[in-house]
Amino acid sequence: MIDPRKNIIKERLESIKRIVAVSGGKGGIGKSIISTLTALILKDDGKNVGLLDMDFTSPSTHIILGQEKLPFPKEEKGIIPLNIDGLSYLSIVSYTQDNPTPLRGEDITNAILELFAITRWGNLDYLILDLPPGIGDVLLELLVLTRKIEFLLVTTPSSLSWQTFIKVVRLLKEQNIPIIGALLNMVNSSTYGFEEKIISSGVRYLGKLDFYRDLERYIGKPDEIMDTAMVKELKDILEDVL
Amino acid sequence: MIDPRKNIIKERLESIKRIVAVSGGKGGIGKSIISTLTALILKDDGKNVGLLDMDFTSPSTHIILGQEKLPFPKEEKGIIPLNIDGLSYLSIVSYTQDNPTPLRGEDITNAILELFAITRWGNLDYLILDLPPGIGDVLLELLVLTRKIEFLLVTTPSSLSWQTFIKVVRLLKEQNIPIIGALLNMVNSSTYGFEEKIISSGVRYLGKLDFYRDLERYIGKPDEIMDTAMVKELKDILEDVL
Amino acid sequence: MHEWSLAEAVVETAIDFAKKKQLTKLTKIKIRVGELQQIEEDIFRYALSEILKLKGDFVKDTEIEIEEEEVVLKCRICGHVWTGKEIFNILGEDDKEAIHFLPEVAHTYTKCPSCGSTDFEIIKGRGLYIDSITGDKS
Amino acid sequence: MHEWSLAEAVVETAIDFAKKKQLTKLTKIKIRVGELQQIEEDIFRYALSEILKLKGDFVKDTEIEIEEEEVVLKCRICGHVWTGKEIFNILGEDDKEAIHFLPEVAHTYTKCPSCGSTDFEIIKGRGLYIDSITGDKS
Ligand SMILES: Nc1ncnc2c1ncn2[C@@H]1O[C@H](COP(=O)(O)OP(=O)(O)O)[C@@H](O)[C@H]1O
Ligand SMILES: Nc1ncnc2c1ncn2[C@@H]1O[C@H](COP(=O)(O)OP(=O)(O)O)[C@@H](O)[C@H]1O
Ligand SMILES: [Mg+2]
Ligand SMILES: [Mg+2]
Ligand SMILES: [Mg+2]
Ligand SMILES: [Mg+2]
Ligand code: NI
Ligand code: NI
Ligand SMILES: [Zn+2]
Ligand SMILES: [Zn+2]
Repeated sequence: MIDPRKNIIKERLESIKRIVAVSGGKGGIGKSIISTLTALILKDDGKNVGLLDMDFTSPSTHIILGQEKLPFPKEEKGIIPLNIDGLSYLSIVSYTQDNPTPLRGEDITNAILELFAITRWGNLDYLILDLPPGIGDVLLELLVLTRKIEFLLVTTPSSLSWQTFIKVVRLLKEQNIPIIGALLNMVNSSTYGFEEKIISSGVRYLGKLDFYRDLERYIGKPDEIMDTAMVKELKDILEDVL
Repeated sequence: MIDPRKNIIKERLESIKRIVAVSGGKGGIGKSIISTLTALILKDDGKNVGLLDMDFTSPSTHIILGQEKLPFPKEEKGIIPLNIDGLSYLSIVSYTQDNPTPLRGEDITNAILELFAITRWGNLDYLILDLPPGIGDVLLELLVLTRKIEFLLVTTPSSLSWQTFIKVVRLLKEQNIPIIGALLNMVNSSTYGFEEKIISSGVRYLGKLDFYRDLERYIGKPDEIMDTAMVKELKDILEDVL
Repeated sequence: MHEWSLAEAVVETAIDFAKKKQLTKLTKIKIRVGELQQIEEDIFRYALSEILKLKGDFVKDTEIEIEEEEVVLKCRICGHVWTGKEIFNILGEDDKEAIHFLPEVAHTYTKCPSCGSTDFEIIKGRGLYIDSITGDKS
Repeated sequence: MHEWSLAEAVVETAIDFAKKKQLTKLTKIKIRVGELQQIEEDIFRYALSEILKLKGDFVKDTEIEIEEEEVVLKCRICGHVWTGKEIFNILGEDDKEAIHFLPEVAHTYTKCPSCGSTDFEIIKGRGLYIDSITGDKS
């Protein structure tokens, strides 16, 4: 008994130049905001960009993009991602709307397999993956399904995020998965030495993003957010690496 | 083929008066800090309190309590929780230390079953459960194993946390699980109307905790943190409900 | 019509397998599809035959057998077991379409008829499998 | 000695079951324990017999059969399958003790001998099951 879906994934991802997964382990460190802004920045730079929201319990990227509801993607010999703000976009929200979707690990594994097998991304310069918190089924299954992937890591200057950050780093390094680098997010007054900690973990330190007290006002307004100081900071950080 | 472990759990929890799970769906909203402080506040009030860290990828409560490493709990006709700062305490960190522990959903389900079946909590007034983010295997399996449970929910004044908060509320209400109420955490200047949103979701609004810029300095110093304004705020909030 | 993408997966996998086993002709592919996904067999068969046509003599006259596996769900709270008809009869068209694309969102639209829980195991009837691949050896 | 708490679970479950089936005597409990957990059979047997003593005539002379199920792990990355001896020979005492308490932390201390991945499936040899409960009916 063979599951034929696994076999087609390589072909489905062939037309994508770089696949960048945004992770860091802990929840609430800014993975979703950073992955969405990264996608928008690259698109504004003229690139073909896809964004896949892989957080099935707390999908967030559609809210950042100002989409309360999402239609079904079109079917054309597979699934054709939505076009949201110029991004090739896919989220489970198209299928669940805002209903609770209590998935066990096994369900998550199956859902990811299905999504990767039937989605036709077409030619992309970048596919950005917004991962959920945790070192669980999503991250692990992703590494089962493809090795054509690089990680952009995020952490906050907190000992609580650090514990998980360092576990993710160890896991990825043990499996020789490329790490683009790490971004220190939500920096208030002090970085509490986390810059040095990142460097000594053997990961490239990309820079820091301040804590923006009024970020909430820009959630759902992608055009306005692109004019903020936060996006400017992020652009500078990403310039050299993406 | 019967799994005998499920059967003994009721007996294991019999000597506990109230089991309070701290959840809210999203990551990084303060579940771990609030569950730990809640346990300490109740203990300082003279209660017998247990704290179980159920976040297997990002265990945090031991760090808040200033424990870098945790010894094995003693064996005595089962597992006897550690005594940390006067709390009956248990975390996967005793068995994993700071190593990555990539668990799939199925592993998580099994681990929770095992922990609940072999742990002898003894007489407790409260057992506080620190849940991981997500509506996944931990939350779902907990509801499979026991209905002697109440939820203390947390959210932040952000549209991103709200989406998951409301899903957790719906899931719990549909299954008639008691919700003690919800706490709005990390409030900066504005609550952005989230007070009203909580109330209109049919959940008791318990109050708000400010965003404390220097909280990081108190992580790992449980004695000092108990003298902070944050703990005072939290005490006031919990007084009426726990 | 995402049946097409699944058909591609089946054909690619079968051909890969057959070539690895050094078959000279692929005579039959036996496929099992889970009922949960409500794959339209006509469309799926059409897609399979169109895709096979592009693959040359190796798959000329390849026979396709499709078997649907009934969905069986089991509630993790009360143990109740229920099946296909009970699930689909009460679903709206949009719910069915959502499940067609992503079978796991059944957890959003279906609940245990006995206790109302959405925490159930999909015992059978999910996914897509190749049961067997048959061919000629030279 | 957390074998004791598992023994309690077994006895409680077996008696519950037997009473539901209206047995008048519980003559045999057949137990399967996963090798992964490295349960000490002597201690487990001792605990079972001590706990049974407290339960009166109903379980007088109840026979206990314990079967150990071999651990089989399968790597989710490379498909490699490996078993008990290969796992335990290279573990330190503390690692073994951690796994004894919480079998799932095997994912912390064991990796695939072929590719180094810690993402493996525990195909067999985890957990504790009652295979059968036998008794007399009046
Ligand atoms: N640099 C920042 N300044 C202020 N708030 C931020 C910043 N980055 C993220 N946030 C906020 O923190 C919360 C968590 O961010 P989110 O992107 O959802 O994290 P994750 O995806 O890691 O859970 C959100 O409310 C978000 O608006
Ligand atoms: N009221 C608060 N003020 C300032 N920082 C807070 C507050 N509550 C939590 N934090 C910080 O936010 C981060 C996430 O908190 P944590 O308790 O780990 O959340 P969760 O358990 O929900 O993931 C931590 O770095 C914590 O120190
Ligand atoms: Mg997110
Ligand atoms: Mg726009
Ligand atoms: Mg936490
Ligand atoms: Mg102290
Ligand atoms: Ni279709
Ligand atoms: Ni023991
Ligand atoms: Zn049910
Ligand atoms: Zn391997």
